[in-house]
Amino acid sequence: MDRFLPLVVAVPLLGAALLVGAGRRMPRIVAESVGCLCAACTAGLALVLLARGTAVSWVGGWEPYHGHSVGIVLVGDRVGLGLAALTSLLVTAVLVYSWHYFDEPPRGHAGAYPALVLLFQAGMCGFAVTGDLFDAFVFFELMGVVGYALTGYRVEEARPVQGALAFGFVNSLGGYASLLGVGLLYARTGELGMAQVGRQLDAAPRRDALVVAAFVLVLTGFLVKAAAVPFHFWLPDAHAVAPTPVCMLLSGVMVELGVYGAARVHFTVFAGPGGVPAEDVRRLFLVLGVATALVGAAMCWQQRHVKRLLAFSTVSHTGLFLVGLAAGTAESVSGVCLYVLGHAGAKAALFASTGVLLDRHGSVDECELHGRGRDMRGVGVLFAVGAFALAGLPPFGTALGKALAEEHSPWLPVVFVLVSAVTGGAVLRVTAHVFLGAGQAPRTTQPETRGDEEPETEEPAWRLPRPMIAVAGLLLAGALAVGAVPALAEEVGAAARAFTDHAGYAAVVLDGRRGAAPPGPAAWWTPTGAGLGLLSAALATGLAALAVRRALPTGRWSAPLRRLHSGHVGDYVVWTAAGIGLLSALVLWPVG
Amino acid sequence: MADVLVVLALMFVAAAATAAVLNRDPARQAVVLSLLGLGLAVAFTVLQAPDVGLSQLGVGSALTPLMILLTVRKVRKGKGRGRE
Amino acid sequence: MNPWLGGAALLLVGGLGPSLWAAASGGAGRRVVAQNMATLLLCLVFLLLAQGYGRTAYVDLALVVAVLGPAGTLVFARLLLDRDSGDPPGARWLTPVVAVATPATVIPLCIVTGPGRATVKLVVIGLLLLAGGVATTRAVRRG
Amino acid sequence: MSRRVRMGVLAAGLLATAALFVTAFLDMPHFGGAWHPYGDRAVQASVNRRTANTVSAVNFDQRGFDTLGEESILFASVLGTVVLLRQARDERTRAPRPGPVPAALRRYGLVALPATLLIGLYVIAHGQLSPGGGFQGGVVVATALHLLYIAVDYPALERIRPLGLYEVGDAVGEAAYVVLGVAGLLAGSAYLANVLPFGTFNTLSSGGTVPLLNAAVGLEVASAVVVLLARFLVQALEIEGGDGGKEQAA
Amino acid sequence: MSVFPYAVAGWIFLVGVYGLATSRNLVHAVGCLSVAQSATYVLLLAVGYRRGGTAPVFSDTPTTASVVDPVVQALALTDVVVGATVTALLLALVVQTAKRHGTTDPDELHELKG
Repeated sequence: MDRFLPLVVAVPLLGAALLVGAGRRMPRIVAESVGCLCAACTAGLALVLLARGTAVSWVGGWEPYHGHSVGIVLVGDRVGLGLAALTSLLVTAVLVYSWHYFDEPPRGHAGAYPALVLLFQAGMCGFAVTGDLFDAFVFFELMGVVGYALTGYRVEEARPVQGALAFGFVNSLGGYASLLGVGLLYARTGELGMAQVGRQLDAAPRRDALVVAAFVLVLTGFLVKAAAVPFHFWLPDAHAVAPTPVCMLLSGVMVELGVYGAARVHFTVFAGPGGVPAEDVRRLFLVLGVATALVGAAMCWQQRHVKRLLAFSTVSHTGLFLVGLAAGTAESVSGVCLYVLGHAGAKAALFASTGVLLDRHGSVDECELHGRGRDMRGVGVLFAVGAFALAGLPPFGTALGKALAEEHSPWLPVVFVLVSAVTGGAVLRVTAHVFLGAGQAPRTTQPETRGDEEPETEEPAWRLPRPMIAVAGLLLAGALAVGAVPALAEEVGAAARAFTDHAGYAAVVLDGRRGAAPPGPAAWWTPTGAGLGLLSAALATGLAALAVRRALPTGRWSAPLRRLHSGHVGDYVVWTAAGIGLLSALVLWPVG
Repeated sequence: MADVLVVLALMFVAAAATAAVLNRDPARQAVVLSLLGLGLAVAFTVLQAPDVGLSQLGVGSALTPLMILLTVRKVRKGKGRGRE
Repeated sequence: MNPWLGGAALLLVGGLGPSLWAAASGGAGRRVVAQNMATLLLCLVFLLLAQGYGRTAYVDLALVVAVLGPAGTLVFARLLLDRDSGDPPGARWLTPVVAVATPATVIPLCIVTGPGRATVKLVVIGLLLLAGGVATTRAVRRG
Repeated sequence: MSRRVRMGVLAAGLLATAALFVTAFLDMPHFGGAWHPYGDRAVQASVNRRTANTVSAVNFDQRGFDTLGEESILFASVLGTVVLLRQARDERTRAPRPGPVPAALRRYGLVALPATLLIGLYVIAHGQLSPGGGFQGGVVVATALHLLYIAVDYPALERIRPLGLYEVGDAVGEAAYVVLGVAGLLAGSAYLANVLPFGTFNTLSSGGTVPLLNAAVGLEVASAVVVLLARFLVQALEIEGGDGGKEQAA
Repeated sequence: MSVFPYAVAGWIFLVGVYGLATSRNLVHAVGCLSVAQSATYVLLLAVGYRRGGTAPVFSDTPTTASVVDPVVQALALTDVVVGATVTALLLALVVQTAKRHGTTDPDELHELKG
């Protein structure tokens, strides 16, 4: 059964090839059905494999001989396969959501959009299950290339192409930095598989500048994808302008895959005695994570363009993921996994609801839409529930995840509560303004991105599009289930224990050792965690209420920060270069 | 002797890369980029990688310049009309 | 010390180096001429390297340059050169250089290789190079 | 950011990166060293499977999954370019005028085209023996067709370029690669396993599935590059208008 | 000599980043990105070089010959393809940017701020 693992990449690729090859003769409905079918089949396959436990597949049948192989290994451990399954489910949801979404497909290419989404799926699944550093780079680039094209999909408008360009430049540069790092590792270890590289590093531990440089460079690419400060600038530009269904994928899984890549490489390659000391990694993730969370939250609160607001909330939650990773314990990692699952559901649902707004009113601007959503009760409820999910109201998966991730340090809950409250509060504020017509229409004078977007859909819909709303509802239900099903949390706990086991990973991959996952305490709700979740939800409500009554100081304090988000590709590249320097400084920081 | 060739080829590549960045006009930069591609092909060959050299030649000698120049042409045409 | 590799190094320094300089400065015409010169010399460099390393397989590189090099120059000639800006500087040297350098490289190589398929390949490359050189010179000077 | 701040941050970032590079490079194994464990294993495996060009063996057999990803990137970027450079609603096409081309140049183009085409096919076919392969040869083949544009004229290129066919070729090449991989699964082995007889060393049919995968890549690359360049050519030579949004805004 | 090729790779990357950051024309920026990428080819091939080795292609040489590392060559080959495709896609985006914004100067793109 393990040998079917590569099919999670091959099936979507085949579907995409079919859609392009036969796209000219294919009616739109057939093309969209084929897309959904391929995505759903892949999701099914991933789930079946996931149920069986860890799958290791040497592509081409190049099984290792004395621990050495010339082939590429795909490792579907529970975290990797879980992400592949999440990706596939979300892709299926997105394809259903965007049924007849765009007004006209490119002439003669009815299948182009579903084909691109399937390629995106293949890239993400491949990245999630690969156990080889160079192969990870290849799928990283596949994700990137499709991401740029999907972001710029609406070429008739000015903003999408600009956002896609920023996305393209920064991500490609990050990818090349990663590849340089892979080259350094290859020079030192003579291997490319993650498990093999890790073993070689440990065989003769030499914690020198080469290892540090490789770590920093490899991480640069993944952190660019994960939009960690100061690599995050491209994200709001791309997410604000990409078609809404694409945003669901970008924010829901692609960014998280960047975090996954960083964590995967850290645990499999650098966590041993020959890698980078744990306290250095901890410092790196902690500083970067806190900075990302705070910058994202501050920027999120200031937005009136709803998609951009959601994009910045993704940045800030990514920061929290990184903070969760910093501890490096199985428990905190299982918290991050649950958090990612819950966040994917909540964020995708919020984007989906925003898409309904855009479909109806041709705008995603909080000020313009003031009170115009009064007749869309259902969407308003979805928005509010999504906001509470972001804020971490128990029993959403986000709340359980945060509770598990924040427990390893006394002051971290402050950051978690604050960031959750601000990002959730911003969405609640939008809900109150748009769907309740509360307060007065807000006005600002700062230079900023307004939300006067062109509608993306066929024609202004007079009846609420049922499939779109159903998808949003289902996604929220999923986010709720993550925090409400004890069996899932147990499984995630086991997955995280295997994920953080540096030597165990190499043993599974190279020695074919398939022991049961090491037993550990089952992670579940604690009174503190639930209490903090309730607290941040209450704070979010309070913040939103204050904002609606204009009882908060104006956003002048944030002007310098906002000016840094200049939309200028050159600036973003400058920050990327500075970020490489920052990462090296954080890793090499003299302790004590 | 082999090392001398490697050094020469890599020096050529470094010089071409620098020149490609410093030539700010995209059409003229395309010429330098094409020379960078040729230089890389030589460097790959002296590093005993003719396979990579061949693909660099295929991409760098005609394909990339053609794409860049067509882009420049389209972009200039658009600008010219904008001014009218 | 291998004279073939020495020749390649010489061509690299004395031929491709100045071409880079010319291609990176000055007007469009001068740059295209330099690019053309560089591709022609590059083909010879590959032939010399193949001989110097004793690897006939490397001759394929020269074969590909012999057709793609002129194609690249024609791209520049078509899309970069101004039609009425006259003869670019240095263009009149193109044909003589090709006419002298190609036989000067190919003929000794043929002699060393001896009759056989490899020699036929060398002759084909030489002919393609000459034809390409003449055609690109025409294209560059058509103004 | 103001220009000065930008240059300052850039200088700091570049200096730090340079320092990182320098310290790392000083710890690298010396250039040209003899220790290449993976490379030695790859050579051994390639010879065992009778593929003379080890690089092709690595590309299509040992690390064939990378190449699957690589071809998918190419496939995706061609599809992306087709989508991005589509004719927008506010644009119209215009038939391009053929430009004057000297007769000598035209003759060269007509001679060089078949020669280049042959060389490209030769490079594809000998991928598992001598330097070259599907990608390199595919690019040469596609460039050969475009000699018609650069040496003759654009309408001549359009006549031999039924784009739909090339788009299908692109998809068929990609699909063939994926399906050849599945064949390994069906034969009871792993995905992309080399399940065909390996043949005789240094002949055209050696290497098992390597020549087949190579041919699939050649087909895909040649078609993909033609489609890619076609989008750019159509944009540069045929499509007009398209700043409608800008004009309305002004 | 033992680090010179690596240093060249580092230099190319830095020069490419510099050009990308200071570029005033998006087409030029795409060119600079491909320059930065060349660094990865040079580094990979330099890492795989073996002094006295020849190309790992045995059509015209005995299989006992000392050869350089074929794996990095396969990686570089993949990398070249990636570079070309990314260039194409970014150029397509530049074409559309020029159409919709009427400029290719990143300093004049004002749509996404704050």
